[in-house]
Amino acid sequence: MTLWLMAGLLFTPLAWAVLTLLVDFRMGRAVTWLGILVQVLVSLGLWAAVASDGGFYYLLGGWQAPLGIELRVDGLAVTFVLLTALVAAACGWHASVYLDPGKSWHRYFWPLFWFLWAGLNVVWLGGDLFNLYVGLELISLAAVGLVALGGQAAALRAAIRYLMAALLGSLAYLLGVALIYGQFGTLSLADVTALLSDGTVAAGQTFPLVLMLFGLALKTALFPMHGWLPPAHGIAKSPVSALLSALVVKASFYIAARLWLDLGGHLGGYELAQLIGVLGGLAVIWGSWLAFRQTKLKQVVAYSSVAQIGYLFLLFPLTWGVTDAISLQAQQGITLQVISHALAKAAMFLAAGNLIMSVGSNRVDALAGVSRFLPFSLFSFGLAGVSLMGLPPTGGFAAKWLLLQASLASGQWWWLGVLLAGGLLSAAYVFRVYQASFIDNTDTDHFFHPPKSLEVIPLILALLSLGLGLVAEPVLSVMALPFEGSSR
Amino acid sequence: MTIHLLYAFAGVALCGIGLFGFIRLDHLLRKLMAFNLMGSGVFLVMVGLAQRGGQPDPVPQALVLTGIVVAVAATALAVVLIRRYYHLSGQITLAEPGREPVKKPAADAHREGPTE
Amino acid sequence: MRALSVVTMTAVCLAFAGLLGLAVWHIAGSPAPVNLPGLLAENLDASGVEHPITAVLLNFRSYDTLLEIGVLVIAGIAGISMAKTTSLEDPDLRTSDSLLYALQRWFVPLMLVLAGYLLWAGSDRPGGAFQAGAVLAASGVMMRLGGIPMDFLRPGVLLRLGLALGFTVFLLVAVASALAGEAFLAYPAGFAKPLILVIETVLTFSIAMVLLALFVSAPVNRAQEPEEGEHE
Amino acid sequence: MIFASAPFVLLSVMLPLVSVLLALRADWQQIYRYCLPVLPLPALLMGLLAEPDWWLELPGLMIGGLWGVDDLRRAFLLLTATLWLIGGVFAIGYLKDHKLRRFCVFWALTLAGNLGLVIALDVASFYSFFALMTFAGYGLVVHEGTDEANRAGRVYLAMAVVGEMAILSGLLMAAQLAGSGLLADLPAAIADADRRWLIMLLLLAGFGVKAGLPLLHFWLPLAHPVAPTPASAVLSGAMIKAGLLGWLVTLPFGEVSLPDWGNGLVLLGAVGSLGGAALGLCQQRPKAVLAYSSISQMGLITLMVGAALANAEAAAPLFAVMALYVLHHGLAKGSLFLSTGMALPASRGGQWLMWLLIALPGLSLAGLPFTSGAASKLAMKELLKPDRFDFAMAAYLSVLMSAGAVATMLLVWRFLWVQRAGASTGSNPSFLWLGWGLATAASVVLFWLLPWHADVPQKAWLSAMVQDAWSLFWPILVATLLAAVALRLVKQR
Amino acid sequence: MSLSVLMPVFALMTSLLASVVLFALPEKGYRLRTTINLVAAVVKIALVAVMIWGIARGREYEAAFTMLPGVEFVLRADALSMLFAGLSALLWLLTTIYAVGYLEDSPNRSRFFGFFSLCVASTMGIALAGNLFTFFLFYEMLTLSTYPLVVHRGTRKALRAGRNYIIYTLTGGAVLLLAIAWLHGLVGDLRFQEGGHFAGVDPSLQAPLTIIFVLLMTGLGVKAALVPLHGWLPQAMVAPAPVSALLHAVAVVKAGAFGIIRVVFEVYGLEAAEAMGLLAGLALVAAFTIIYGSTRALYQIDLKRRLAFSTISQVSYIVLGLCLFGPLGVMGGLVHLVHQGIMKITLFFCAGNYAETLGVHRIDELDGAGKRMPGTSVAFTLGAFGMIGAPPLAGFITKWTMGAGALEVGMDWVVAVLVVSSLLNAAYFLPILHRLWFAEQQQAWPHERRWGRLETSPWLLWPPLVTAVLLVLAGILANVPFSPLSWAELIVLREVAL
Repeated sequence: MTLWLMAGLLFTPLAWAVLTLLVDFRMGRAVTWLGILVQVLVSLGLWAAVASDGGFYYLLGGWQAPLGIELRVDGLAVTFVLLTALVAAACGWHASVYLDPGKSWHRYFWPLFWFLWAGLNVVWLGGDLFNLYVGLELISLAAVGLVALGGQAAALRAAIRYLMAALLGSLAYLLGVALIYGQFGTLSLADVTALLSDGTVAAGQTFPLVLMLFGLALKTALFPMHGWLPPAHGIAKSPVSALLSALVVKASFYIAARLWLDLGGHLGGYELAQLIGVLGGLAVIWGSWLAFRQTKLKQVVAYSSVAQIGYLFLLFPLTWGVTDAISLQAQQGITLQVISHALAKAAMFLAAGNLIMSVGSNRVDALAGVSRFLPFSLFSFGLAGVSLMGLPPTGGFAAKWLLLQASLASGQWWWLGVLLAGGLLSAAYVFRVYQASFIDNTDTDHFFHPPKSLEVIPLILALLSLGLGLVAEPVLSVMALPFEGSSR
Repeated sequence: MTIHLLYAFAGVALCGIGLFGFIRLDHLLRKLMAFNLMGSGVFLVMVGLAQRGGQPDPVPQALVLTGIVVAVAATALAVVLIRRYYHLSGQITLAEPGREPVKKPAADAHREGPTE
Repeated sequence: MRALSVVTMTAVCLAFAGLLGLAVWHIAGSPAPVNLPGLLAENLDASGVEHPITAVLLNFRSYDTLLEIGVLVIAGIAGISMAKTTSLEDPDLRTSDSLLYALQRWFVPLMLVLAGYLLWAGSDRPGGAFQAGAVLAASGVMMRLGGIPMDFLRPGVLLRLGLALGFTVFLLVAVASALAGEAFLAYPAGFAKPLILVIETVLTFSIAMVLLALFVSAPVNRAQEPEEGEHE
Repeated sequence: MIFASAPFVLLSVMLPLVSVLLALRADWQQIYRYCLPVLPLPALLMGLLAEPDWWLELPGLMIGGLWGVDDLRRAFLLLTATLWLIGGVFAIGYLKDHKLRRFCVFWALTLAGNLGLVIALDVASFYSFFALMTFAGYGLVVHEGTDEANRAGRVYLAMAVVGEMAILSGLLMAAQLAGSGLLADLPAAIADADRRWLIMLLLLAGFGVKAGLPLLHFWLPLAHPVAPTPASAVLSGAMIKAGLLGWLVTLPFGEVSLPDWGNGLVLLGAVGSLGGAALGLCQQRPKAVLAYSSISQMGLITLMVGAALANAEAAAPLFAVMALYVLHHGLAKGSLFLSTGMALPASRGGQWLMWLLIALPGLSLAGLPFTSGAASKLAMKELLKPDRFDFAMAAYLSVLMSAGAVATMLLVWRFLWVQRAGASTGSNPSFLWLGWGLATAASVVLFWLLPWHADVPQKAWLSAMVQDAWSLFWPILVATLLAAVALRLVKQR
Repeated sequence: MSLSVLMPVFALMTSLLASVVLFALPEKGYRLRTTINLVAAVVKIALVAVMIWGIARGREYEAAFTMLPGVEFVLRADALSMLFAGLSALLWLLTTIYAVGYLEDSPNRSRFFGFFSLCVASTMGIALAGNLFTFFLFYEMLTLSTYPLVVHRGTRKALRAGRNYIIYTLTGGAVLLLAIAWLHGLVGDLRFQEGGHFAGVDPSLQAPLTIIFVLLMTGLGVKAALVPLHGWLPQAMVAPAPVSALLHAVAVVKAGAFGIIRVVFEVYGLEAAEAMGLLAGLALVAAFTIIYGSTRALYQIDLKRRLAFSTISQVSYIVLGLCLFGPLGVMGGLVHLVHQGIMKITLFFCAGNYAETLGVHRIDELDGAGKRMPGTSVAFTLGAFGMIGAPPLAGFITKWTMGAGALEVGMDWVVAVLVVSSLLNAAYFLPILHRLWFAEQQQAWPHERRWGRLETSPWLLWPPLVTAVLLVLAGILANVPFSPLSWAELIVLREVAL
C-alpha cells in the first residue's frame, strides 16, 4: 500500500506538469483540480500510513544506497509532504480563480506549479545529497520561472536576482557535496552520519558543512543574504508569492536543518552554531524593521518572511551541545514554526492579493475603509498576522513557546530577547496594516469584491495556522515517530 | 598526490576566480559567465577529488554530467531572462533604474541582442 | 572606496580558495571509507548497459536524471513563456545565400548522423542522450541562423509535446515499473536495456528541443504583466 | 415585640426614602409637597411609643444591620422627627414651584439620613445614614443656586467629606478592635485601644465637623443662612445634633475617665460658646446670627461632653441632661430660624405679639425661668458642680456656663435687632403660620410634656426654678443691660 | 463527557460561537443580530449561574487536554473564576443591550459585535483558565479582540489610541510570556491550585522566583493599568462608550487584576508570596497607583478621561487588597473586582448617554444635565458615590472590608491611602454631581437627539439603571448569600489557608 502511495506521490506532480503543459489555461485548471485532489489524498494516505506504522526507506529503482537513491519517509517528511499538499492545493485553487485566463502566458503557470510541487516532495523525502541538489534546482528554476512569468522589467530584475542567488547557493552546496563525497565516498546522508558516528572517519572537515550551510542559507535568505527575497516575493503573483514564501524557502532550510542535525554534532562547532543563530536573530530584528517601513503591502509581507525565516535558524544554536530533551524541544519548536509560518504566510499573501485586487492598489495606505467594506479579506490577513506575531493559540505561539523553553533550558537566554522582540516587531508591521485598513474615510463602497472562493482559501489556511497551536501535540507526535525498526 | 588532484586544485582556483567574478561584476552576462566558471571549478573538484585513488570513479562523472545539464538549463534560462530584461529596460545590470530609465526604442531592442 | 571593495573581495575570494584548497588537501590525505566504484562494478551487469556512467545515469541514479530532465523542461517552459514565437524560424534571418545554403545541406544531415552515433555509443563508451541532444540542437541552431526554412516546426502543441516527450516517456516507464509491483523507476528484469534505449532516444529529441526552444525564444513579445495593484 | 416594632423601625427610614419615587413624574410634585410633613410621622410615633426592646435585626444588610432605639436615641429621635415635621409644614407654605421636586427629594433623603442615623445600632448603617444626610444636605444648602449658596455648599461639602473620612477611619479602627459591627461595642474597645488617642481624635474631629466644633465650624455660618428657611431650621436644629449623637455613641463614655480629653473639650467648648457668640454679634443677617448662636450652644454642650469624658461616673447622668438640652435647643433654634421667614402683620398689636413670640424661644435659650432652657440649664448646673469632678478645667465650668448664658442672651438681642432691621410686613401663607406656630408652641410646651429620663436629677422643677430664679435671671439682665448700652452707643453715633 | 467537563466549555463556547455567527451576518441583519446577542448572553448567564450553584455545593468543573508537550490546556471553574465569570456574564448582557442602542445607526456593526463577543469569550476563558498557559492564551486573545473595538471609529485619534493600546498590551504580553515560560521551565506545568505551589519552596529557587514574580506583575500590570504601565488606558477612552465600559469594567483591566489574583493566590500562594517579601513591593505600587490615578483624574476636563484615570486608581484597590495578606483584606480586594466593575460600567454607560444624547463630552458642558436626563444622572450619581466609597453602596463595602483587613494585619498606612483616595475621588466626582443637579444649563446641548417622552433611547437608559440598582444592592445586601461579598468570603475560606 505504501509503495503505491509513494509511486503516486512521486508520479502525480511530474505527470501533471507534463499534462498541463500540453493544454491551455482553462483546461489546465480543470486538470490541476483533479491532480490536486489526487495529490492531497495520496499525501494524506501516506501521512496516515506513517502515523500508524512508522517511517521507512524507499529504494528508488530498487537500488540501495550508496549505489542508488533512497528516500527517507519518516514522520517529519510526511508531515511536510502533507503541509505542501495543503498549501500548494490552496495556492493552486486560488490561482485558478485569481489568474486571468485571457493572458496567454498564464497557461505556463500550471506546469511550473507542478514541477515546483514535485521538487518540494523531492526535498522533503530526499536522503541523498546530490539528489537533494537536483531537487533544489528543480525548485529554484520553477520558482524563478513563476516569478518571471510574463513580467515586466521589475519582475525580471527580481527574477534574475533570485536566479543568481539561487545559482550561487546551489553551487556552494554542490561544492560541499563534492567535498563530502571526496571524503566519504558516499552521497547518502545516512551513510555519512553513520560513518561519523561509528568513528570510521574520525576527523571530518568542517568546511564542506560550512559551504553547504552557506549555500542553503543563501537560498533561504538568511540575513544578510536576504536581499533577493523581498523583490522576488513581493513582485510575483500572489499565489506564487504564497508558494515561494510558504514552501520554497523552507525547502533549503529543511536540508540545512537535516544536515545540521545529522552532521552538525560532528562537523559543526559552538561558534558556527552561535554565528548562525546570531544571523537568524538579526534577520528577525532587521527584517521586521524593514517590513514595518515598507509602503507596499506585499513588500511588508515579503520582509516579514525574512524575519520569520530568522527564527528558523535558532535551531542551530539550540541543538548544538545540548541534551537530547532540549534538542528535541528546539526541533519541535522549529518544526511548528515552519508549518505555522507556511500556513500563515500563504494565507497572508493570498489575502494580500485579494486586498490588492479589491482596492486596486498595492500600497498600504490605500487600504483605508477596507475594514468596513471588505472585512472578510482583512480577517484572513489578520488571523495570519496573529500567527506571525506568535500570539496564542496559534501555531506560531506554540513554536515560540517551545523555543523559549529550549532557550531557557539550554541557558542561552540571549535568544529570549530575539523571540520576544521579534514578536513585538511583527506586531508592529501587522498592526500597521490593520491600522491603515481601519481608517474610516469613505462612506461609499468603491471596492471590487473578489469572488467568495478567493476569500475562503486564505481564511482556511489562516484557521489551520491558528488551530495548529491547539493540536500541536498530536502533530508533533507524528513528527517524532521513529523509523520502524532498522529497515535498512 | 596524483595528477587527478591537480585537476581538483585547478577546480579550486577556478572556483575562487569564478566567485570573484560573480560578486564583483555587474554586467549580467559576465556574471553568468563567472557562474559557469565556478560551476566548472566545482565539477573539476568533484571529479578530481574522487579520482585521487587512481582509477576513475564513474559516479562523480555521472553526477557531473547531470550537473552540467542542470547548469546548462539554468544558464539558458538566465540568458533568456537577461535578454528579455534588457529588451524591456535597456539595462544590463541589476542596478535600480535611475530617474530616467534608458529605454531604447523597441524596434532596436528587438534587433540587437544584449551585446552591450 | 572602490579600491577598498576590490581589495576586500579579492581577500574574500582568496580566503575562500585557500580554505577550499586546504579542505581538498586534507580530504585527499586519506582514502574514502566507502568504495563506491567497486560496488558499482559488481552491479554493472544488472544494470543493462555496459558503460558505468550510463548505468549510473539511467539506472542506479535514474531518479536524478529524471529530475534533471525536469529541470531542463522547466527552463524550456520558462523560455517559451517569455516568447511569442510564431515559428522556430526567424523570417529576418532567412537567407538567399546559395553557398551557405548548400553548405548547410551537407552539414545538417551529418550532424544528425553524429547525434545518432553519440546516442548509440552511450551504452558502452562516453556519449549518451545529452551529448546527442546537444548536437541535434546545434544543428537546429545552425539551420535557423543559416536561414533554412523551418515552418514545419510551429510552436504550440507540437513544440510543447516535443519538449515534454522525453520526460513523459521516462516518467511513464518509471511509473509503469511501480505499477508492476517494483519500486518507482525499477526496470523489470530483462527489460532494462531496451527501456533505457527508448528513453535515451526520446530524451535526445527532447533535449534538443528544449535547447533549441531556449535559443529561439529570445524574441520579445509585447505582452507585459503589470505588477499587482499597478494599473494596466 | 419585634413584630410590633419592625414596621415602625423600617417605616421611619423607608418612608422618606421611598417617597423619592414621587419625584418620578413632574406633575406629582405638588402631591410631594404636601407629603413632606407626613414623612417623619412614623419616626415621631416611634419616638413616642418606643419601648427599650424595640430593635430590628437585618443580618443581610451590609456587614450585618441592627436598628432600634434606646433612651438616648429616643430623645434625639423625638427632636428630629418633630423638627422635621414642623419644618415640613413650614416648607409647604415656603416653597415656590420652581425646583420644587428637587427640593423635596433632597429633603426626604436628608430626613431619611437623619432619622436613620439615630436609629442605627450598627456601625455600617450608622455611617451610611450619616453620609446620606451629609450628602443630601448639600442639596438643601445650595438649593437657591446663588453664588453665595454654591460657595457655602462647596465649603460645606469639602469639610463634610473630610469629616466623613475621619469618621470612617475612626469607626474602622474601632470596629476592627471591637471585632464587632455594633456601635454598642465600640466604646469599650476604644477605651482599651493602644491608639486610643488617634481613634478618639478622628471621631471627635469627624463628628465635630457636623457639631460645629471650633475650627471645624467654618461651613456652618456659611451654609445655615443660605439654605431655604425650613432647611436652615432642620440643619441647625436637628442635623447639627447628629454630630453630637456621634460622639455620644462612639466615644468611650463611662468606660474610662480621661481628664486630659475632658480638659481639651471643655476648652474647646468654652472657645466655641464664647467665640461663637462674639462672632455672632458682628453678623448683619439674622440667620447668620442664629448660626453662630448654634455654634455657641453646641459649645455649651461640648462642656458637658468634656465633663462626661473626664469622669466616667458622670457620663450616664450627663447623657440624660444632654438629651434634654438637645431637645430644648433644637426646638428653640428651629423656631427661631423659622421666624426669619415670617413677615410681620400690619397691625401694631399683632407686631408686638409677634415679636414676643419670636423672642420667647430666644429667651428660652438664654435660660429664662419657666422655659425649657431654664430646666436644662438647671439640670446642667446641677451635674456640672465642680466638686463632682477633679480635672483641671472643672473649676471653671460654672463660670463658663454663666458667661455662656450672657453671651446667648446678647446674641438673642442681636438677632432681634437685625431681624427688626430687615423685617417686612405683609401676609404669610397659612402653612407658614402653622409651621411657625407649631415650632414656637413645641419649643415652649413640648419640653414639659415629655416623659423624663430616670437619670435626670429628681427635682420639682417649678420650685427649683423659683429657688434659682436669680441665678438664671442675672445673666439675662446683664446681657440686656449691655445690649441697651450698645444700642444707645449706636444711636448716639 | 460528563456535564462537569462540558459546562466550562459551553460557557466559553456561547460567546465564541456567537462571535463567529455575528461575523458572518450581513450588516443589515439588525434583528437577527440583536437576537443572537441577547440569547447568547442570557444562555451564558444561565450556565454561569448553574456553575455558581454547583460550586457553592462543592462540585467541580474541569476540562483539559494536552496542547504541547508538557503543556496542558485547562478550563476549570472554581469559586474564584466564578467571581469573574459571573461579573462578565452579567455585564455582557447589559453592555450588549447598551451597545445595540448605542450603535443604532453606525456602520460596521457586524464587525463590532463579532469582536465584542470574541472579547467576552476571551474574558470567560481568562476566568476559567486552569493554569498560567491557558490564562496567557486568552489574555492575548483579549488583547487582539479589543483592538478593533478601540479603533472602531476609525478616526486618527482612535487609531493612535489603538496603536498605543497595542504597544502597551503586547509588550506586557511578551513580558508575561517570558515569565510564564521561565516558570514553566523552572518548575513545570503548574495548575492553579488553592494555596499555591511555593509554600516552603527550595531556597535556591527564591531568586528566580522573585524575578519571575516581578516579570509576571509587569506583564499583568499593563492590563491592570498599574502606574507606570497605565499609559494606554486614558487614551483608549476614545472608543465608543460600550467599549470603554468593557475595557474598564468587564474585560481588560479586570483581566490584569484577575491575573494578579491568580498568580498571588494560586501559583505562588499568598503565604509564600508574603514569605518571599513579594507583596510589600506590590502593595506600594498599588498604593501609589491609587493616589496617582486619583490625582490625575482631578485635572481632566473630558468626562471619559476623568473616568479612565479613576479606573486606574480603582483597579489598584484590588491589587492592594491582595497584598494585605489577611482574610479580610483579600476579601476586600476580591469583592472590589465585582464592585468596581458594576460601578465603573454604570459611570461609562452614563457618560456614553450624555455623549450620545446630548453630545456632551466635557465636564463643563454638563451643567443642568440632571434635569434633562434624570434617570441617567441618578445612575451616574449612584456610581460616583459608590466610587467615593459612600455607604451603603458597593464601594463602601470594599473600602470597609479592605480597611478592616489592613488594620487586621497592622498595615495602617493602607487606611490612610484609602482615605486620601476617597477624598480625591470626592474631589473629582462631586463637582460633576453639582453640575448635573444644581447648575443651570448655560448653553444649548452641543448635539442633542430626542426620543419622544424618554430622556434617551430605552436601550441606553435601562442598562445604567440596572447597574445602578445592582451597585446599591451589592452594598445593601452585602451579607446575603451569593452576594459578591459572601462569594468573596467563600473564596477566601476555600483558597487562602491563612
